[in-house]
Amino acid sequence: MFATRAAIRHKDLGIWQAWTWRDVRDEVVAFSIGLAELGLGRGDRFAVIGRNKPRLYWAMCAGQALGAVPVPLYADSVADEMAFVLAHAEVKLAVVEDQEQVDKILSIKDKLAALTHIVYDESRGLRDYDRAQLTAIDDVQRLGREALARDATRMTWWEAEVAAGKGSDLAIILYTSGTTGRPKGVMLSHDNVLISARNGNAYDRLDVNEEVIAYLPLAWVGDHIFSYAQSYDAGFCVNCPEAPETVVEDRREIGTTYAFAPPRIYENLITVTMVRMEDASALKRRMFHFFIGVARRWGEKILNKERVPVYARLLYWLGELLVYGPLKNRFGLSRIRVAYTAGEAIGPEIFRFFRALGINLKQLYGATEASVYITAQPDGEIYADTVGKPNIDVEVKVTDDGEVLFRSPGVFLGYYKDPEKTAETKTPDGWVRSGDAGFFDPKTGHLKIIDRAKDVGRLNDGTLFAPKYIENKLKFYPNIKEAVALGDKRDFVCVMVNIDMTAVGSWAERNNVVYGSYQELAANPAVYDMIERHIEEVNRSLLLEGLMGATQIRRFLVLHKELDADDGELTRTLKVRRGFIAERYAPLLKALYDGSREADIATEVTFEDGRKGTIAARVKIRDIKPADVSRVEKAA
Amino acid sequence: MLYREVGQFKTSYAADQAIFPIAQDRWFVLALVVFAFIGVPLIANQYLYTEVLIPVLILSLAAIGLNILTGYCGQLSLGTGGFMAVGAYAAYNLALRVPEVNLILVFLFGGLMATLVGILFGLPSLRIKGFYLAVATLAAQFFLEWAFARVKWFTNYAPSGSVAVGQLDVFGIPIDTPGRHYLLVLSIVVILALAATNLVRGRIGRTWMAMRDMDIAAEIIGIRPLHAKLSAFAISSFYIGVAGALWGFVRLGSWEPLAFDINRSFQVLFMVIIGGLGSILGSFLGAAFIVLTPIFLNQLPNLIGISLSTAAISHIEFMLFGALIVFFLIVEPHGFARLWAIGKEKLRLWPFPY
Amino acid sequence: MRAPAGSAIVAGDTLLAVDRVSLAFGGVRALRDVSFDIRKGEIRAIIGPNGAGKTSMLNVVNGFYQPQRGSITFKGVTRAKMRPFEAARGGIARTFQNVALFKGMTVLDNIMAGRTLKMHRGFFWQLMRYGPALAEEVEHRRRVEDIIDFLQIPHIRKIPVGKLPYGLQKRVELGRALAMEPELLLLDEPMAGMNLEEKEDMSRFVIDVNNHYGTTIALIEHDMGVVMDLSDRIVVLDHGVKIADGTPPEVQGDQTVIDAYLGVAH
Amino acid sequence: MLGPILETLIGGLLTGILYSLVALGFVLIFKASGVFNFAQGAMVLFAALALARLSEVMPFLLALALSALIMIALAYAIEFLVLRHLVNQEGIILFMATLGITYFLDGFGQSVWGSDIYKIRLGLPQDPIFILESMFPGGLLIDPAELVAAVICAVMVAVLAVFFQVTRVGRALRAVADDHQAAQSVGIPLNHIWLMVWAVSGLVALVAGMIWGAKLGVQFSISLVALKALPVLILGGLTSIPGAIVGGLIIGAGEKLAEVLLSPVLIRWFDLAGGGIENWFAYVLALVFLLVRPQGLFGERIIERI
Repeated sequence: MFATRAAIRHKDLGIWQAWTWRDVRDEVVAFSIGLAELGLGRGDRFAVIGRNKPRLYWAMCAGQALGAVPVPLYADSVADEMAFVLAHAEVKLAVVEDQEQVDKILSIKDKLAALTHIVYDESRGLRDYDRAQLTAIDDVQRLGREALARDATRMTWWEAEVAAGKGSDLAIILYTSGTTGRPKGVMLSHDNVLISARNGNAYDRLDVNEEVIAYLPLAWVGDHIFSYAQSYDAGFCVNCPEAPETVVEDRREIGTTYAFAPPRIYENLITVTMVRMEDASALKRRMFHFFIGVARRWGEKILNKERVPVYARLLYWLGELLVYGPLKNRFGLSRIRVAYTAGEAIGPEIFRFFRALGINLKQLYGATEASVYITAQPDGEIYADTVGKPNIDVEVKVTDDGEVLFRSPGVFLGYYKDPEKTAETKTPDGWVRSGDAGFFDPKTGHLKIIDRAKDVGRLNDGTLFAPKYIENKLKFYPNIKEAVALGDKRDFVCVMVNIDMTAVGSWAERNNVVYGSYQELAANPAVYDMIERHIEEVNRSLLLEGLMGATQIRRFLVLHKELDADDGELTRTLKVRRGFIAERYAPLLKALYDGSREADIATEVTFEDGRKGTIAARVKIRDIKPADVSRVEKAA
Repeated sequence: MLYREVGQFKTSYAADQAIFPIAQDRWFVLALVVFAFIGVPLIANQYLYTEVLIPVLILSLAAIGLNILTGYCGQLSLGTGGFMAVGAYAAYNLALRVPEVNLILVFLFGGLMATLVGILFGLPSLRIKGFYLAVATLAAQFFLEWAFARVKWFTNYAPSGSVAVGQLDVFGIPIDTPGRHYLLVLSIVVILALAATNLVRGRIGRTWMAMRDMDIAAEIIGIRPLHAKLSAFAISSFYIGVAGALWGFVRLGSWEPLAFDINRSFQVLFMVIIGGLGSILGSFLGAAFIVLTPIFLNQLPNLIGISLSTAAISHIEFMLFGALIVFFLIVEPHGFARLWAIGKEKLRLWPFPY
Repeated sequence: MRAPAGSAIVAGDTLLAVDRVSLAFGGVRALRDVSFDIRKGEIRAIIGPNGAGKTSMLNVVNGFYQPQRGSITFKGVTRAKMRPFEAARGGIARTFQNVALFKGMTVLDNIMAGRTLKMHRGFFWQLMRYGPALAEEVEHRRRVEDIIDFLQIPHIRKIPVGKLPYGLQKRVELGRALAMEPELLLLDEPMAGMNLEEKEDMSRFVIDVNNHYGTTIALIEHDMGVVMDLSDRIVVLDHGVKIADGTPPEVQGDQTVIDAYLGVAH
Repeated sequence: MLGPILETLIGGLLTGILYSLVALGFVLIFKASGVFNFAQGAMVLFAALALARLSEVMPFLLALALSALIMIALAYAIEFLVLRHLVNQEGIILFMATLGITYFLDGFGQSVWGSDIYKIRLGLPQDPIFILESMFPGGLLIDPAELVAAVICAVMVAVLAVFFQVTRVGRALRAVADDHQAAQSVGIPLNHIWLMVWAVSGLVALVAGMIWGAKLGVQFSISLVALKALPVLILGGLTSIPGAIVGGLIIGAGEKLAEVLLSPVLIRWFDLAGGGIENWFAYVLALVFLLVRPQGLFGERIIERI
């Protein structure tokens, strides 16, 4: 019924190439039958690797039509990371974006017995490759079209194949990098995906008129639901950016109405904003901060339709004209109806910042095992520190030891080829352990997540210690990119900090601090002072919140290198792998707690091109005087 | 900050390469044109028409012409006045000798004659460059000035040497009031300006700019210097010629060669430089500035309430004008067009500085 | 033998033959009896110490300089004298040692300018920028976008080239040359003044151009490593004289070449 | 018939020398700073006005000295207020700036010194001299004032030549003309050098103004006549001092002869209202000449580096 509406756009060759739903159907049919010609059939697994491109989305659909199971992978993961997943999933065929991915797969080909074909989108540079197992998507589709031309029954056959698929069938396997150990293949059925998508659409009344930008990894369940399943259910248009570095402009051009992103993306927006405003003329800067102040004071109230004095509305209106509007315009968020932050807890200040601008940013608590949706915040009931109420058809309960359990139509079938793990997480009656610690807030009835269940620890004196809570507070400062808080089974709390190159870099330029590398900058005493000030503020706010007051930060250091997914310190979704880091930087930890002023550390690093090297450094450590109540009272 | 570009995306190259890709600009310009055609006639008075609007429009046209040559193709010319004269006298003679010809055709004829002369005097540009060329174009200026002063035929043997045109009318509509003069000029200018914008955005415009920016590189991508330069001379002269004809017919009514002397050339050159080389918009801004400044300076003494002899005033006018030019060149050598562009960029990036 | 221009020349045939070319400015003899050939589809390198006459050689080939003696045969047509734009029409494109872009124009316009020869819509269509003229403009924009995509510079499409870093400018210049769809592409030190990464990129582009578009390439380059990897055959000039000609290994082994580079007195 | 022609020729040559004098001013500045100084004509007028008015109230030599100071001051003002703010702008911008200066000077000069016609009395012998009476009946008439003028110009040129060849500054100027780095190496800051040349050409303008004023009387038209120096320039080459001299002579003689010989013909053919072709002849002559030799008589050859 939306046949003539744009289903998907891709900014390619300088303009937005669009395909209507009818076009998409034709493309997919041809593609699908072409794949069948290549021998892909029901139950086969096939990999999908690359950035967000229409044809890769079609690949998934084309495969699923045949009853085959797509296995999307993170495009930027290095060859041997892929090797495990591809081998484990026994993929028969791989649909990839370009030469880069082809090369990766060829380099690990001998590990992949099942692999018969590689299908690629961009032919560039592949001219001289051995064609035997290499086919262009164009050619696959031609195969399909020829087959259709040859005998008409092909079409009926294909439709039969589609019909043969049952809701309970396996639809997709999403490998979650997980914060520890090997990736696990989460199996989702068509029902899981579709029902969740439909409920999600219903929950936020998303319809055919939405516009979304697809720029998050295909392998992330979020992208699969938000910019694949939900689009197919509601019929709205998905837009693929031209290149990673143009996402912001592309978002601005399209004007997305529905957005979703891990907190990091939002943090980044704020960092950029703050850094740029630093360079603005004094007058403009003052105006900016004044109106941001106004927004922080009244913005949320207005957004939540609360009663506010007239002058406030007036000021806010002025701010909208001078600051918020233009700002949203620059972000490309002017038309946002619903924006979710998902995947990880977001710093309250960050969250409020966007709310204050009038962007309907909401928290969503989800999991791959749940086909995303567990809880989300209904419009008008927004709290910075909760993740909202259970979504439609979702049941949530909290065990005595504080772990959150959920049950819903979206609950996964199991981990692929891993019954034990499945048993560990999924009870026979369909409840799934989220691995997160949380509780229902009596005031609001919303769920609150403190931290990963296993990360929540206690100091030796028995006080509760939630590292992520502290880390998020630190990470709100534009200068701090990443923070790792330690304290479980220790006497006090210490943090390891990653400075933000963009922010601190430009700060350095303005204050003509010379530096040659991240390492140099990180070791700079002036930088240490700056970070120290931030931490003292955090301590104060911790103290004011009472509950966490006892877990103030006593010592900190600035890491000599940026935490990097290529080194396994972050997951592909860029979550901190605390455990791994703890062993990797053992010498630093030791130093932090034995009271020494500095420590030597040598770490192995992997560069983009896969080469390995070592960085050695002597890292300084500083003590922080904990905030005491009297001082804070004064400050407050 | 006025620019809210969210949701403006291009699905075709045609749209992406439109004159005003940004919706806000489109609306603004559209509104401006509508206002010029409908709003202005409602409010303007005689003085505004004859002393401000009409001169600005006609000289903008001349400025566009010179800008094509100097701004886009990089060939400096001081002969503008001469080419305007060609346009004016050619038009005069056609109207005189073939009275039944439509006024529009008369203007076009003026332009075409100027084109021919322009090509003729453009030929040297193939051998000589920069200031040498500039001075060479002075030859055109002085020769033409002289020719129209001395060759009686051109002035139809008028003893005074000055010529006058009678009652104007287009398609039977008499163009007798300043208001109608204005509308006539406006229509012609709008059309020609649009054409110019199209030219400079297309293949021809690129060949010109290529010549300007680096003639060697231009040649290796297959551009013939001859074609590029002469076409620039031709088209530039056409615009200037039409402007000349309009100046004579509409602004002056009766004139003598002095109306198109070297100072006219400089005046237009100023407009181009102050407005901004290589910008059609700049041509308009420059023209407005150069026409309005003297008017303003002229009022200045009265405004600050001191009485001076007319001579003194004109001298002071000269001084201030010269000073202004220098000042402006120091402040923004790339002219109003650049200022405009910068301002616009700031508004688009607002509140960010970059 | 005067084959008609554009007669089908298949890979391996001689595309361009330089025959005993001598060039002198006043007293200075830039080239002395230099002869060599470029075969269709190959990457031909011209190397030599500074002042060896490499650039002069390119300038002779695409018509900036007229040799006093000797002749150039391109696509079977031998000619004594021709202007650069004639060379362009013949299908010879080139880039310069010190980037020669149109500074005032955007990346897009620079590359579009490279299409000039392929665009034919007349003046009056251009005036209206409507119908055929617009269609043509769009069609060529489309082709230019392919090049932009090929060179991976979509993000700078609308930026004036003057504002770009040197490395990117070189890339754009290559783009402009490609836009001409040349049969012979002359590259004058495409990697001069680039850092390692940029050099790698550029080398990859050169190779891709060669096998993706099948363009014959003649390049001057100082970085020996690059030259040896890229080129099929190498001409070595020294003080305007050809001192060696052959495959990379041959040239590398050649004693006179080694001497020339070590600067042994002549 | 030959007599009058010779007369005109000599007359032309003598006027030509005046052109050269103005042209010299241009050349000096262009050579040193690459500025195409359109204001040269205005400077001539300004100088002439100053001299004329001052000499009314004080002894001539004092007036001359004072005017000289004024011109130097002017040069300084121009360098200080305009040029140094426009360093390394393109030529055309600087050219426009000098146009602005022209307007300013014209206005300024006339509002300071007045705008009537003034006399400069050099006390030159007024009554004409006749030479070669043996050869031509009645001999050839020569205006001694022009002779004197010629002599003065000759001296000027000589002085400048020496100045350029011998003095340190002179050499520096030549260096600058070649390239600005070189100038630094000579150890003289660029703007000093510019100041210098503007001062010098200011003085040249003064001399030109003086002679011209003496000849035609000081009036606004002088600044226009000064335009004549332009064809002289391109004929001689923008950067060549001898070029300016020779060019001046050619133009001067050329246009006078043309007026005498060509005008009647043209008038007859095209039925003109009077001749006055010297208004453009100089330019067309120069133009035609350029087509043959684009860089002018003595100008340096422009070789395009690829």
